[in-house]
Amino acid sequence: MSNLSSSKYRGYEADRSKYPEMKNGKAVIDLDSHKYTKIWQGPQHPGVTGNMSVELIVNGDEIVWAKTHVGYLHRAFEKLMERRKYIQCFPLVCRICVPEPDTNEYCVSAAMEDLAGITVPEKAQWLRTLNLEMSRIGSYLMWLGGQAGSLGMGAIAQWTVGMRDFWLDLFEEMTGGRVYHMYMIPGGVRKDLPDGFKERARDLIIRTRRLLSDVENTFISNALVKSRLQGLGIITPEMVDEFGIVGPNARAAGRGYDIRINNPYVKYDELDVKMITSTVGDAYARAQLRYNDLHQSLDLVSEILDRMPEEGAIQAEMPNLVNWKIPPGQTYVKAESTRGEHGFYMVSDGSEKPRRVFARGASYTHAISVLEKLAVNISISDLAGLMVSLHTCPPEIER
Amino acid sequence: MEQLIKKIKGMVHLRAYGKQRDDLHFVTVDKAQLEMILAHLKNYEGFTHLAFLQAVDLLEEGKFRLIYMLYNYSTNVNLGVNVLIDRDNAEMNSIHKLWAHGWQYQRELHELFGIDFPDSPRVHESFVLEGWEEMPPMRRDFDTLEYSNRTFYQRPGRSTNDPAEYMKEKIYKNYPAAPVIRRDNE
Amino acid sequence: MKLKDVLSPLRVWERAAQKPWTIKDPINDRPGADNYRGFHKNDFSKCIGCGTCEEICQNDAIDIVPVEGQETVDGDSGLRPMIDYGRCCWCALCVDVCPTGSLTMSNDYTWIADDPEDYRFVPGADKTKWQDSTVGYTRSPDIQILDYNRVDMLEIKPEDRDKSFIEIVKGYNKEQAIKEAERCIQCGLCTATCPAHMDIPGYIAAIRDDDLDQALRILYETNPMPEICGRICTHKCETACALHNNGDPLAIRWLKRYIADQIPADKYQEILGTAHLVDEQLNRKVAVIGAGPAGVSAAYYLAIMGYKTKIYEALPASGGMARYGIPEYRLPYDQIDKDVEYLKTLGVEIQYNTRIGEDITLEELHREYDAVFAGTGLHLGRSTRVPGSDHSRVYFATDMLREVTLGNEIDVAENIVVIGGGNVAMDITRTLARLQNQKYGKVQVLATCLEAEEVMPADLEEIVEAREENAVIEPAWGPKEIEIKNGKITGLHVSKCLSVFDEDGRFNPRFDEEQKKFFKADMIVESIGQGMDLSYLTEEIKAELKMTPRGRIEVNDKFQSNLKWLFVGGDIIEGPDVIHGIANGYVAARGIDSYLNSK
Amino acid sequence: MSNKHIDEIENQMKLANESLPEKECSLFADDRPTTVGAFNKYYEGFLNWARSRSLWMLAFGTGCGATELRPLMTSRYDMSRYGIAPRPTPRQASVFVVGGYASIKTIKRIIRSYEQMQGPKYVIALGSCTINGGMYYDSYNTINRLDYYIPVDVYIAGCMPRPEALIAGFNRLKEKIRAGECEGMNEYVEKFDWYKKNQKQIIKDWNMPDYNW
Repeated sequence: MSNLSSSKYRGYEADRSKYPEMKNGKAVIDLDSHKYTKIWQGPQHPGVTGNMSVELIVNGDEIVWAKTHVGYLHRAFEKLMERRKYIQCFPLVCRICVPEPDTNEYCVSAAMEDLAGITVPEKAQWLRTLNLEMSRIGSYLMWLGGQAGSLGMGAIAQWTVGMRDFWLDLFEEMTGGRVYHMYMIPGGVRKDLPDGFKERARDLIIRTRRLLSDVENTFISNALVKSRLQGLGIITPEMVDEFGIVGPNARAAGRGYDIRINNPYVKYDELDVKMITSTVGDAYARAQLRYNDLHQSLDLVSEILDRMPEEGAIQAEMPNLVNWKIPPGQTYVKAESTRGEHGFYMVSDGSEKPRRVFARGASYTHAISVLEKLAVNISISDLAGLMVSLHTCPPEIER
Repeated sequence: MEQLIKKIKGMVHLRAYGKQRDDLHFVTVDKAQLEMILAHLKNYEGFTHLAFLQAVDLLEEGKFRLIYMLYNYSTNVNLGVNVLIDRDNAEMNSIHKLWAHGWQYQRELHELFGIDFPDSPRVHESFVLEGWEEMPPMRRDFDTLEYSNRTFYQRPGRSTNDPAEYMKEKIYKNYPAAPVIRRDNE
Repeated sequence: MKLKDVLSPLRVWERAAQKPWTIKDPINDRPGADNYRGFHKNDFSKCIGCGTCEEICQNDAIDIVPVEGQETVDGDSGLRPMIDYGRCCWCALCVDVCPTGSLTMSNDYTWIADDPEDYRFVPGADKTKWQDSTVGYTRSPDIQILDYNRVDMLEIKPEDRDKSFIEIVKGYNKEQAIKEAERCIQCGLCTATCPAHMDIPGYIAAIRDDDLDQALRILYETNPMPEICGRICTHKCETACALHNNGDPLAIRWLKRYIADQIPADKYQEILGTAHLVDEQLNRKVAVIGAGPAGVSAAYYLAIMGYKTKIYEALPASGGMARYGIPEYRLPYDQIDKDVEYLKTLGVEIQYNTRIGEDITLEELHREYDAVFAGTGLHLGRSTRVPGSDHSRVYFATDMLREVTLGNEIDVAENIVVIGGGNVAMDITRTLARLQNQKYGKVQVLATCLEAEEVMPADLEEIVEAREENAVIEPAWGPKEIEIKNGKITGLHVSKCLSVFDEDGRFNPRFDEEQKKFFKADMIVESIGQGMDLSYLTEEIKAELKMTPRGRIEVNDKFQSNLKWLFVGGDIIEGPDVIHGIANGYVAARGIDSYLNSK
Repeated sequence: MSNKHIDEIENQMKLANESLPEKECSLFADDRPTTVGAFNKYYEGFLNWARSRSLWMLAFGTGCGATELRPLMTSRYDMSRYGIAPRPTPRQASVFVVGGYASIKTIKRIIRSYEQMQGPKYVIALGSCTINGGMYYDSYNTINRLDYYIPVDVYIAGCMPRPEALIAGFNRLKEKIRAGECEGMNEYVEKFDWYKKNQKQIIKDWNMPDYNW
C-alpha cells in the first residue's frame, strides 16, 4: 500500500480525500462505508490472462486493493510426476504452459540428462534450439495479440494470433503436434526436419516481419497505445531483486538478465544473442522490449536454420527408457522463456521415478506479488493491460 | 566458488557441499543458521535473486528438505541452500523480510506440504486448493490415485489382460504349477 | 504526443486489398501434416500383443484385450491394444515404443461423438475412417525408447580356443547382466514359448533388482538345471522375445547362466529352502532311468516332494546327452556336476554304470519301486545309407562325441567330412577341428548338409564360430556316394540339393544331378539325426506298451505310458532338446505324484 | 422476498440458500429450475433452425482447450461465418465450451456460469480430460467425467482438439439442435438432485447457492 502515498498518477492529481485512511502503514478499507466496491475480475472474464482471477476493491474506477487468486488450473503435475516413470513425465510437462510448452519439455529432459550424465548429440542440440526459439516467437505473437486486445485493439490480435497459427503449422510439420509438441525426448529429439522445412520457415520469417511492420505502425508507435501504456505498472530496479522479477519485465527495468546469455544452454553460446534492455520499466517499455526481442528471435531462427547440420544423430545412446533409473542427485535446469526464467528442479533417488520435480515459472511472482503491488492506484480499465504487460500465465503458477 | 564455500564453512556449520555443474552448487546448513547465511549471501555475496523456495519430502527419514535456490547476477552462479527440518510439526522461519515474494512460496509449502512458517504474511490463506479436507497433498504418503478413484468417477468398462497370464490360459492351462517343497516341519 | 504517432496506424489501410488468410473449408481442406500425431492405427499382421504400449502409457489409456480372429500362438499373445480416447494425450510414446512397429498414427484428427462411451476402440479391429490412411506419425528409426542392442558377450578369440576344449563364452559380469536385464520389457511372451514355462520376466526383474537369491528361487520352480540350460538351451524364448522384432532379442539364456554362475552350490539349499526335506515319510520309492536332463529334473522334483528317488545311469557320469553329446567347450563338465551335486544333497542316489536290461531289468525296477521314469535319450546314430556308408571309417557323430567325453583316443584323419547341418554336426565338426589341430596343427574338416545356409538347423553362432575355427561348411549338397579305393575312403560325392521338403512338408529332397562336387576325405562322420535305444524294454513290456506310428512310446499329457507305473520323457518323446527334457521331467514328476497319491 | 416465502421453500425443497447469510439469500434464486417444453412442431422447428445459426459461445477458458479457441476466432478459421461468436458473459451466451480438464476450483465456476446462462443452452466438451480424466485421471484436483456435473451435448476427441475439429464439433451441435435433440438443459432440471449430489460430493467448499439465477 506504499504506493498510496505517492499520489502522482500519470500526471493526474487525484483527490485523495476519498482514499482509505492509513493506519500503521496499512490502508483501512471499510466496505460498509459504501465508498468502496469489491469486484472480481475473473476467472470468467475476457480481460484476464487465462483462468485466474483478481479480487479488487475499487474506489470509483481506481483500484485501491488487489489480490490474486489462482488454482483454477491446478492439476498437480508435480504429484503426478512422482508416480510416473521418467519417460512418462516427458509428455506431461508441456501441458504446464500452453503458449510456450517447449521450454518445459527442454527443461525436464535436460534435468534428466544432467542427472544421468548424458550428452545430447550436436544435431539434436541445434534442433532443440530451433524448437525453443520458434516457441518463443509463437508465445510473443500471442502476447502481442493479448496486449493489443487488452487495449481494445482486437484487429491486431487477429493478425498476430493468425500469424502464430502459421508458426504452429511449422511445428506440426516438424514435431507432429500443433500446440503440444512433445518433441524433446530425453537424450535428444524425436524427428529430424522434414524436406523443404527450411525454405518454408524462411518464407514465414519474411511474412512475419511484414506483419510486424504493420504492428509497428498500428501498435508500437500508436499514440493511443503510448498514452495508455506509458507510465503504467512501473517496475523500479530495486523491485527486481526484492520480488525476484525476471525476463523481459526485469530487462525493461534495467536488469540485464537473459539466461540465453548469462547461462547459455543448448546452442545459445554459439549464437549471437544480444541483451536488450531498457531503463524505463513501464508497460510501454516492456512492450517495446518484447517487440524487439521478437525481431531478435526471428533473426536467431534464420541463423539457426543456416547453421543446422545436415547429418548427425538426433538421440544419444540411451538405455531402455521404460526401465530407466537415474542415480540419486538433485539439479536445477533453467531456460529463458518469453516470460523469463523458467526452470525445473528435479530430485532423483535412484529409482525409476523422480522423487520430486518442481517447475519454476516466471509468472509465479509476476502475477501475484508484483501484480498485487502494481495494480493499486491504477484505473480498473488498465488492469487487463497491466496483467498482459507482465505476461502472466496462470498454469505455470499453480502447475 | 571455492572461496565462497570456505567462507561459508567459516561462518556456519556446513553439513554438505555438492557441485552439480559449474554454475550450480548445493550446500546444506543447519536450520538455526539458515536465515543468517541467506542474509549474508544476499547482502554481501551478490546472491540477490531468490529463484524459488521448495521442499522435498523425505518420508523415510522423517524429514523435509527445504531448498532455497539463489542466483548471483554477476558470477552467473546458482547456489541451492538445503536445510533439513523435522517432518512432524514441520516449522521454519520465514524469509519474507529478505525477499518480498518469499511469502508466496511459504504459503504454497504450507498448503501443499503442511510446513508452517509463523509470521509469514497470508501463510494460512488457501493457495490453489479450495475446501481441501485431506492431508497436504504433496506429502509422499498421500495417494493421489486412490483419492481420485474414491472421489471422481472413473468411467467403467475398462479391463486389461496380462499377456503372460492370458497366454497361459490359452496355451498351457494344464501345465502344473511349481510343486510345494515338503519340509520336515510342515 | 506526436502527430506521426496519431497517423501511423492509418498506414495499415494499404493492406486492405490483400488476399485474406481464411481457409475455405477447414474441415476438409486441412489434413494433418505427414508427420501428424492423429488417431491410432494398428497393423494386426505385425502386432504381437506384447503390451509394451500399455506399459509405457502414462495415462493408463491402453488396455490389452482379446480380439476376435486373433489366435494365441507362440510369440503372439493374441491380445490387441484397446485405446481409450478419454485418456489418450497423443504423445505417441506407444508408437515409438512398439517393438514391432505395428502401432502407428494416421493424420486424421476429427472425431465427434454425442456419447462419451464411444471413445474406446481397438485400432485395427474396429472400423474407422482413418484405418487406410497412409500418412501420419510412425516410429522413427533414429531414436530408441527400448534398447535393441544386446550387451556383447565376451568370448575367447578363435586363435586362443581352436586347440583346446576350454569354455568359449565367458558369461556376463554383474554390470553387464544388469544392463542386459534392463532391456527387458516384461511382456512375458517368452514364458509361453519356453517348454518349461519358466517365469522369465520374473527372474530378469530379480537380476535388475540385484536380488539373485530370488532369481534362483524362480529358476528352480520349473528348472533344476540352470547351469546346463544357461549354456546349451536352444533358447526358443529368445525367438519369441518382443525385442527380436526390431533388434537383438534379450540374452535370456546368458542371464540364466549369470544367476547360476554367481551363486556357489553350497548356498543352494539355504536359498531354496530345501535343507530339511521330508525324510521317507511318504514311504514311496521312484526309480529314474538315465541321469540326463529329463531324469535329473524328474528326480529333483520327486525329491523335494518327499519321494525316495534313485537314478540308474548306464554311463560313468551324469548329464546324459548334455555331457556325452555336447562338447566341453560349450558345456564344461564341472557345471553339470554342480547341478547334479546339489541334487545329491537332497538325498537322491545315483547308481552309475548300470544299464537297465543288462545289469538290472525293468521288471525288477517295477517290483522294487512304486513308479519308474525313463528318460533314456537318443544315443544312437542314424545312417545316410548311401553306398559306402558301411565302411569302418564312417562314424556316427553321437558315438564319436561320447568317445571324446569318455576320454578315449580317437583316430583323427587328416581330411574329414561331416554330413549334417544341425547343432550336433557343428559340435562334432568343431570337436574334430580341435583334435586335428592338436594332432596335425591344421584343420581340414568340412561339413555339408542338404539345407541351404539360411535354413540350416544349427544355430547361427555355431556356424559362425565353426568357420572362425577354420572348419569349412558347404550347405545345400546331398551325399550320393562315398568313394572307396583300395578299402580306404577317398571322399564323398555330392550333388546340389534344390529343396529338402516337398509341397506337403514331407522330407523329400530334390537334387540337381548336373551340379556335382567331390569332397576329399579319409574319414566320414554322419550326423543326420539320432535314434533311441529301447532295448531295455523286454518283450512282455513291449507287447503291452502302446507305441505311436512313428515308433515312439505313446504317453498322455503327464508323460505316463499305458502301463500306469511307467513314465517316459525327454528326447525319446520330444526329440533332441535339453529344455524339453527338463520340462518333461518336471511334468512327469508331478504326474507321478498325482498317480501315487491316487493309488 | 419475504421471510415467509423463504421458509416455505426450505420446507419444500431444501435448497442450500439456507447456508448463505440472510441478507444474501434474496440475491439468489430460491426456486428449483423447471423444464421448458417445446412449442408446436413447426414453430419449434423454426426456432431450432434459428438457434443453430447463432451460437454464442461463452468466453471462459477453463483449460488448455481454450488455446485453440483463440485461433478459431481469427480470420484464418473465421468462426463468425458459422454463426459462432464469443460473448464475455454467461447471460448472453448459449454455448459453453469446456476446454478440457476442470479442477475443483474451476468446476465450481463452470457450474455457476452454466446455471447463469440463459436457456436454451448447450455444452461442448473438449478433449480426453472431459471424457475420462485424460492425462490427469489420477490427479486429486481434476474431475474425470464432466457428464456427472453438467449435461454435455457434444464431445470432441483430441488433446487438445484442433480448430478444425472444433468447427466439426460445432457443426454436429448444429445438427443436433436442428433435430431438436439438445435436451441438456431439461436433463439438468430433471436430474437436478443427482447433479447436485455429484457436485457437492467433490466441491467441499460449497459457498454458493444451489441454483444461480
